[in-house]
Amino acid sequence: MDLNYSQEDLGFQSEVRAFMKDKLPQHLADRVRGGAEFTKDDVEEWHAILNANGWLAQNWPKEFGGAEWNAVQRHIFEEEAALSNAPRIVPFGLSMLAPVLQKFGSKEQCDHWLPRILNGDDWWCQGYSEPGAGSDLASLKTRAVLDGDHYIVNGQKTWTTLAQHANMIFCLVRTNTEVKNQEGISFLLIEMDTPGIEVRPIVLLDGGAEVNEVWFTDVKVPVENLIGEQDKGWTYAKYLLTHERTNIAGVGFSNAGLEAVKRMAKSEMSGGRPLIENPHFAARIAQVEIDLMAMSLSNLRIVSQAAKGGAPGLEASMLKVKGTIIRQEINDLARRAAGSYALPFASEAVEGANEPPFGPDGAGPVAAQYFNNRKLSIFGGSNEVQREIIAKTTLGRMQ
Amino acid sequence: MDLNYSQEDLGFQSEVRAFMKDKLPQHLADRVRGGAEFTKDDVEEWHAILNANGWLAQNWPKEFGGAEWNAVQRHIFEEEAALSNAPRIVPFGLSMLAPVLQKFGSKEQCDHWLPRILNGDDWWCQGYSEPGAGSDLASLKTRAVLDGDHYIVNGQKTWTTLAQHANMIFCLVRTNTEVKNQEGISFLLIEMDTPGIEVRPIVLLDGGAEVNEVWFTDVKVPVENLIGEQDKGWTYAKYLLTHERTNIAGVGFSNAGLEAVKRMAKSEMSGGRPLIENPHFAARIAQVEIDLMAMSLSNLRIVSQAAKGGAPGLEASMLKVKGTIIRQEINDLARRAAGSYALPFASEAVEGANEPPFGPDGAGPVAAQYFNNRKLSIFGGSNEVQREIIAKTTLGRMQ
Amino acid sequence: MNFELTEERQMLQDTLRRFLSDKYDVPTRNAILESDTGMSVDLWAQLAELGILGALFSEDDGGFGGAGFDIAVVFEELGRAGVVEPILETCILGGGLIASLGNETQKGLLESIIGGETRLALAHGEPRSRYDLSRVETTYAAGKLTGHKAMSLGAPNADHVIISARESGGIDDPHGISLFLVPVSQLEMRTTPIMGGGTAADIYLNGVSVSEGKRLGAAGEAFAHLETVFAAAITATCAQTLGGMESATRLTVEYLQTRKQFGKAIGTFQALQHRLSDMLIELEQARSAVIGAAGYLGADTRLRDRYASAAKNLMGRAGRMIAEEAVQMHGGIAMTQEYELAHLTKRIIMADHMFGDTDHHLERFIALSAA
Amino acid sequence: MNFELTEERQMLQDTLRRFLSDKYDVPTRNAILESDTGMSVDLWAQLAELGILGALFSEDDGGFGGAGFDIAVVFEELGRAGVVEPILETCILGGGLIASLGNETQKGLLESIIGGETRLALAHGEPRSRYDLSRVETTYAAGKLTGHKAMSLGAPNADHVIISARESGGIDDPHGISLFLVPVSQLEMRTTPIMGGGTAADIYLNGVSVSEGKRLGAAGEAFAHLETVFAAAITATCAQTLGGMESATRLTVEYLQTRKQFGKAIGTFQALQHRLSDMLIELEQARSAVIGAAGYLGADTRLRDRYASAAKNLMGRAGRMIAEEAVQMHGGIAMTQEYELAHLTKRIIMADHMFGDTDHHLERFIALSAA
Repeated sequence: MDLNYSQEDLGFQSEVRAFMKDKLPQHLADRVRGGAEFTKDDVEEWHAILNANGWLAQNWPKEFGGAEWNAVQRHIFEEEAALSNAPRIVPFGLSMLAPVLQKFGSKEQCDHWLPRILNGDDWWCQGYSEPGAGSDLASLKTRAVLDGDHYIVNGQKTWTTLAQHANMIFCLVRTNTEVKNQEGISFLLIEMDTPGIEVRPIVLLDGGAEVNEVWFTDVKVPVENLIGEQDKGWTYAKYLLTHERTNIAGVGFSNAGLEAVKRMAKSEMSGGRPLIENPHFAARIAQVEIDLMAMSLSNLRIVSQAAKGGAPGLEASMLKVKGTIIRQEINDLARRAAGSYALPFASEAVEGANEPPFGPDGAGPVAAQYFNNRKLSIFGGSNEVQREIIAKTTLGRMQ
Repeated sequence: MDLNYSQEDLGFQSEVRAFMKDKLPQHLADRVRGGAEFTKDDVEEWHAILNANGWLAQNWPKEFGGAEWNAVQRHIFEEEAALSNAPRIVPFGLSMLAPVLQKFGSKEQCDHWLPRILNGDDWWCQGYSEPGAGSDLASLKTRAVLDGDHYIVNGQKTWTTLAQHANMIFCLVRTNTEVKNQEGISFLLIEMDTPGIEVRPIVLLDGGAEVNEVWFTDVKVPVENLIGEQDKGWTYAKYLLTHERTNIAGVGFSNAGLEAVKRMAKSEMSGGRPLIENPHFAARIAQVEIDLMAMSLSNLRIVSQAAKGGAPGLEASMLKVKGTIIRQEINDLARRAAGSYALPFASEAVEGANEPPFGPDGAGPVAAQYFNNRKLSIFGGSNEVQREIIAKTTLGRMQ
Repeated sequence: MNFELTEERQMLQDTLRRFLSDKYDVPTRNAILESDTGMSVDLWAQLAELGILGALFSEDDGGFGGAGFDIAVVFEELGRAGVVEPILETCILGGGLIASLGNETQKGLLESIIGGETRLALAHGEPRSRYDLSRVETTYAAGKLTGHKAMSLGAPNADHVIISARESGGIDDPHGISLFLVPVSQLEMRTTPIMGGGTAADIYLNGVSVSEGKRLGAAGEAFAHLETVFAAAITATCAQTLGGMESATRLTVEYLQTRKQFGKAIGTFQALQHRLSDMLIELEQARSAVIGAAGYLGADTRLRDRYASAAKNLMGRAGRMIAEEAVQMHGGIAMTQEYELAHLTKRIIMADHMFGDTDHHLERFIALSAA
Repeated sequence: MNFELTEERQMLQDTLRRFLSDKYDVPTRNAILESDTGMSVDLWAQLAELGILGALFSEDDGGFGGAGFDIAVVFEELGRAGVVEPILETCILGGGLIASLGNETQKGLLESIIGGETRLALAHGEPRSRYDLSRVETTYAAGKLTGHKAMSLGAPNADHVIISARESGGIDDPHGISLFLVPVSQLEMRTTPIMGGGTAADIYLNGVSVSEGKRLGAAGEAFAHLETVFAAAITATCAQTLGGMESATRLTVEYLQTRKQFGKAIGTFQALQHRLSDMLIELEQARSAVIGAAGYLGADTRLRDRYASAAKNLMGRAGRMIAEEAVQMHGGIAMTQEYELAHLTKRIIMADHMFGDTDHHLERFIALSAA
């Protein structure tokens, strides 16, 4: 056992640090630190910077123009990016659709779509969830009927993140209603400006509008936009879901969040002393930090196993649950630290307005983040679904 | 609303206080405070003192020689008894069997058995649980076959509390195997010295031996010891279970336990100060005390409803769950307070040995009590069963 | 010992519950939330007419209630419906201070408060005071108020703001604090809507001229009165949070009964059943905590504050648990602003940032227990 | 970065696991628990012969291990099997202090320790020191030890006890503490079996004559060495608790798979499944905490102690959770002394009373983080 990075990994870490120092624009880092939401321009700026360095498609094979980093390298990048307050890479095209294209797409599809993802020509969104489906994803109802060289799509997707920015959506649609739920699903690529598509924003409880409903009414989709075989889409969807799980523990976000809490607790006063010296608050911080230290090691264990080719199954579910508990606890600490300055409804003020937020540095977004991050344990396979996987994998079949 | 006792209740409270002061023998109170287990003699001594005052059968109707206290009076007695470190009244004859006899027994049965309970002629134990039955009580297997004017009983009971002291046991037995689980059960009274009965102690994890297995091999029981009708025992058993729930919240025990923790935390030192001034320990105490204050009010609400004739259903289950959580948390605090002096395996030392326990006053039994009281959430309707009742009562029938 | 509401309070509860279920439905509330002022003046007038504001004042002060259980009954109903209007700020804080400290002239305001014509706010907390009641850096000297007041609840909709300022004593000395009743027109403030509805303002006092006649009560003697109205405000907040928790739990029960996944109502899933039962248990704890705070509101200050801090601490914990569990058991739908639970959740959680949070009241309870 | 055991440690683990599963079954252990001495001298000899004791010492000290991961591997296995023999007391505490402080003569003991012929104990804690390492009231003056040592683990079965005593400095001064190696025959002690197996003693030092030659290291300079062996003892205890948690979880999984209620294996009940998954998650957390403590045992003292305290705090919480949930999910059977889980539960919980409990290490972690 050795808890330290190899010389090679340390070299890579220095490289990433230098990159963040030189290339991460200050105005983007400031926005991350301030908890701001990102505009489309922000994201495209950061993606282009990474792409210029060959670091945008981190997990793609080299043949497709990817960096082909191993799990440890990806982990190092994520850790450094979070500590530098780099914006998050938007994953829909890069780490969700691309692996599916590379594994199941035709050569034509790869040649056409993959470079466009790298260059930022397309902004993809994900058409998986539907109203009424929730954790039971396979019960989806959006229909696609083959009509000559087109599918005609009717139905509704929901919780579609950043669909307002997207010009493309990859969708699970039902092409066969005669078979069991998981069968009869197909995987389609659809242009968002096709007639019959309507995007309606969903305002979330924190006031943000990052997710949308996407409605399809007689939308014509060319058959060449089908991935793989008709009715086999569930296989591709499941493949995508396992790839979605990179950085599932969110260690970098938790580290950065905990640092932010400590900063605020050092400047905020309680009973004439800095809040961080209050034994009750200090105990809350310490407890979550101890949990995070352990989870970081768990994450490294799994990362290092994955780097050797082991496939994380059960462990990924455990990291998802513990990771979200820790992140949500940190969000809770942040709102507590801000005291009465957690009260302002700051969503609009944060996104672009000129007025500075109320209260101490960093207090502006804490309440919104607390509420917004309730999603962490709901979306992407709810913690209940993860617990089910963990238990059933461990217990095996019983009567 | 009025959170204070009525004048009448206050008068009763003074009467109970005076009684405890005058009549509770010091040597018994000392044993309670020291966390000692009770001998048969101890219990019989205390029962006799209460009986002499007409206070032993608190919930019995006057016609049977009971005190016929209402719920508020019983609550006051329990509260005062706990604060005075009075021994617990052993409930098997008094508050478990007796209500069943009074409701379903024949006049002959009442006339014979009830006075013997009051006078201490009989020590009853309860033959409900069986190995393999657990929370699924109705799946019991002990058979009773009618043979002339006797039943022949074969089978095994378990978790039989204080059977080692008992000369009588009331039992649920299966008299019909052709019908559904709940039907075909009968309620029998059995003399413990009947040939074919064997009592084997179960040593619990804390070293104590308060529970037993009771084995029946061709045990002859006269038919006149059947309560009510054959095969209808489940009705009587359920009636008993609702009566078992008096003082289900255990507020008195928790109050007394919390006082003991505070006493120890005042004398024990941590970092040169009394432990009770340590902010982390103080926070733990305060949190459980706040929960206990709220639960005491919940308990009073239900008690005062019961005093007016309302039947606690759902609420009793809630009190059971919260009450055991609080008591177990207090047990945990007690073991923490004792520090390394929680280590000695003190079970034998406490029961009768002459050597004083190690460490500070009250430290002797804390570890044993912590382990022993894990039973609170398991026996008497496990907390899982209670949660099921609460949820299903609230949700009603769904498909 | 009696845990039943008096007939009058039962009537008050019925009236208010019926009124709010008729007049304060979700679209109405959402419109209020999106309005510029963040409150409905119409509704305010109707509540006054209905006697809801009067129920929060004693007969001596022109009302017909004012006891702990009156406050608890009214705010529990307001909380159930998620009402965002500044009733607590106007009646409990502002009205409470005027009733206990005002001279005859100042008390003249009470009638128009109860009548719904005047709204008040209190500006007490400061950027560095956190939740410490005695820490006041704002000063009153030579007829001028100087300092910075943080997040004064309801100030943007108030006619007058009561401002605390130090006339003597050290920075956290309970003695030396005075209160001044200042018309809002004299104040420089920066306003904001707050998470969960309602408004607040930071108030910048750059030597605002205020005559001694605007002082409430004797110079430097306000602290005990502040403590008293804070005890009432804590009771009101806890009752309001209890109401929110009741509604959140009701919505969750209904959702579990009707929402299907994998072909079955999700309420049939045992893991959710057990979690629901834990919510129900904490809801009962919360109800008892509010009864404790309300029942001892008129008791001696130590008993009063002990129960008030116990309640606020318990509501902080139980409220968070119920809000988070309700959202989690609902899933995505609870994340949308338009769903009723989102609003209730925000009110439950944000109450933890008013009048001292879970940790603050735990510490206060410890201090009061040691005393 | 590498999370795989070296080949040697893998072999050590396999050997010890096989040995204990053959030789330390439940009836054997129960017989040991009921014996007068509370340990098996036979088993001790076999463990020594197997090289288990040697694995806890460095090559310089005559062993073939002694690093953090050697300790972790050995004690995890001892914990899985619920071994009660005083290996930690003898090798980690006693042996560790002699190895780091002893002169040539004193170090002569190491061979017989590794060979299984000598057992040691440390008597450091006192009735008023709780878990504070620097608080020592026992004195050494004019050749005499005077004081009262509390709950010296393993002392009843030791040949020599290492006793800490103050030669200078204030009552909680890290400087001024010395250690003395005293034959057990010279000591007045009151012994007791401890909950969960093993023994301890209170030691009454009424002016026991001990020559200066019995001192380990320089006068008054023992504190840093005590801290070092305590870090190792914490690592060992955490690893042992981890082993206990693994076995408790394994028993629970098996029970859920086989025990039936209402006609179904109770492992099919969703509420229990979710709770089991929380146990499994905490078990992974615990495993990582032990890896952290072991991996940084040789690092600079702040990093070492930060990970050690983090581990002990986490094991206190996760251990309690797993022990209590395992018992609850088993129901009555887990309450019986003869069932394996009862023993494991007691060892998991009682570990919280050794080398500082959950709260103590939370405070220490806070102090180390602020430093």
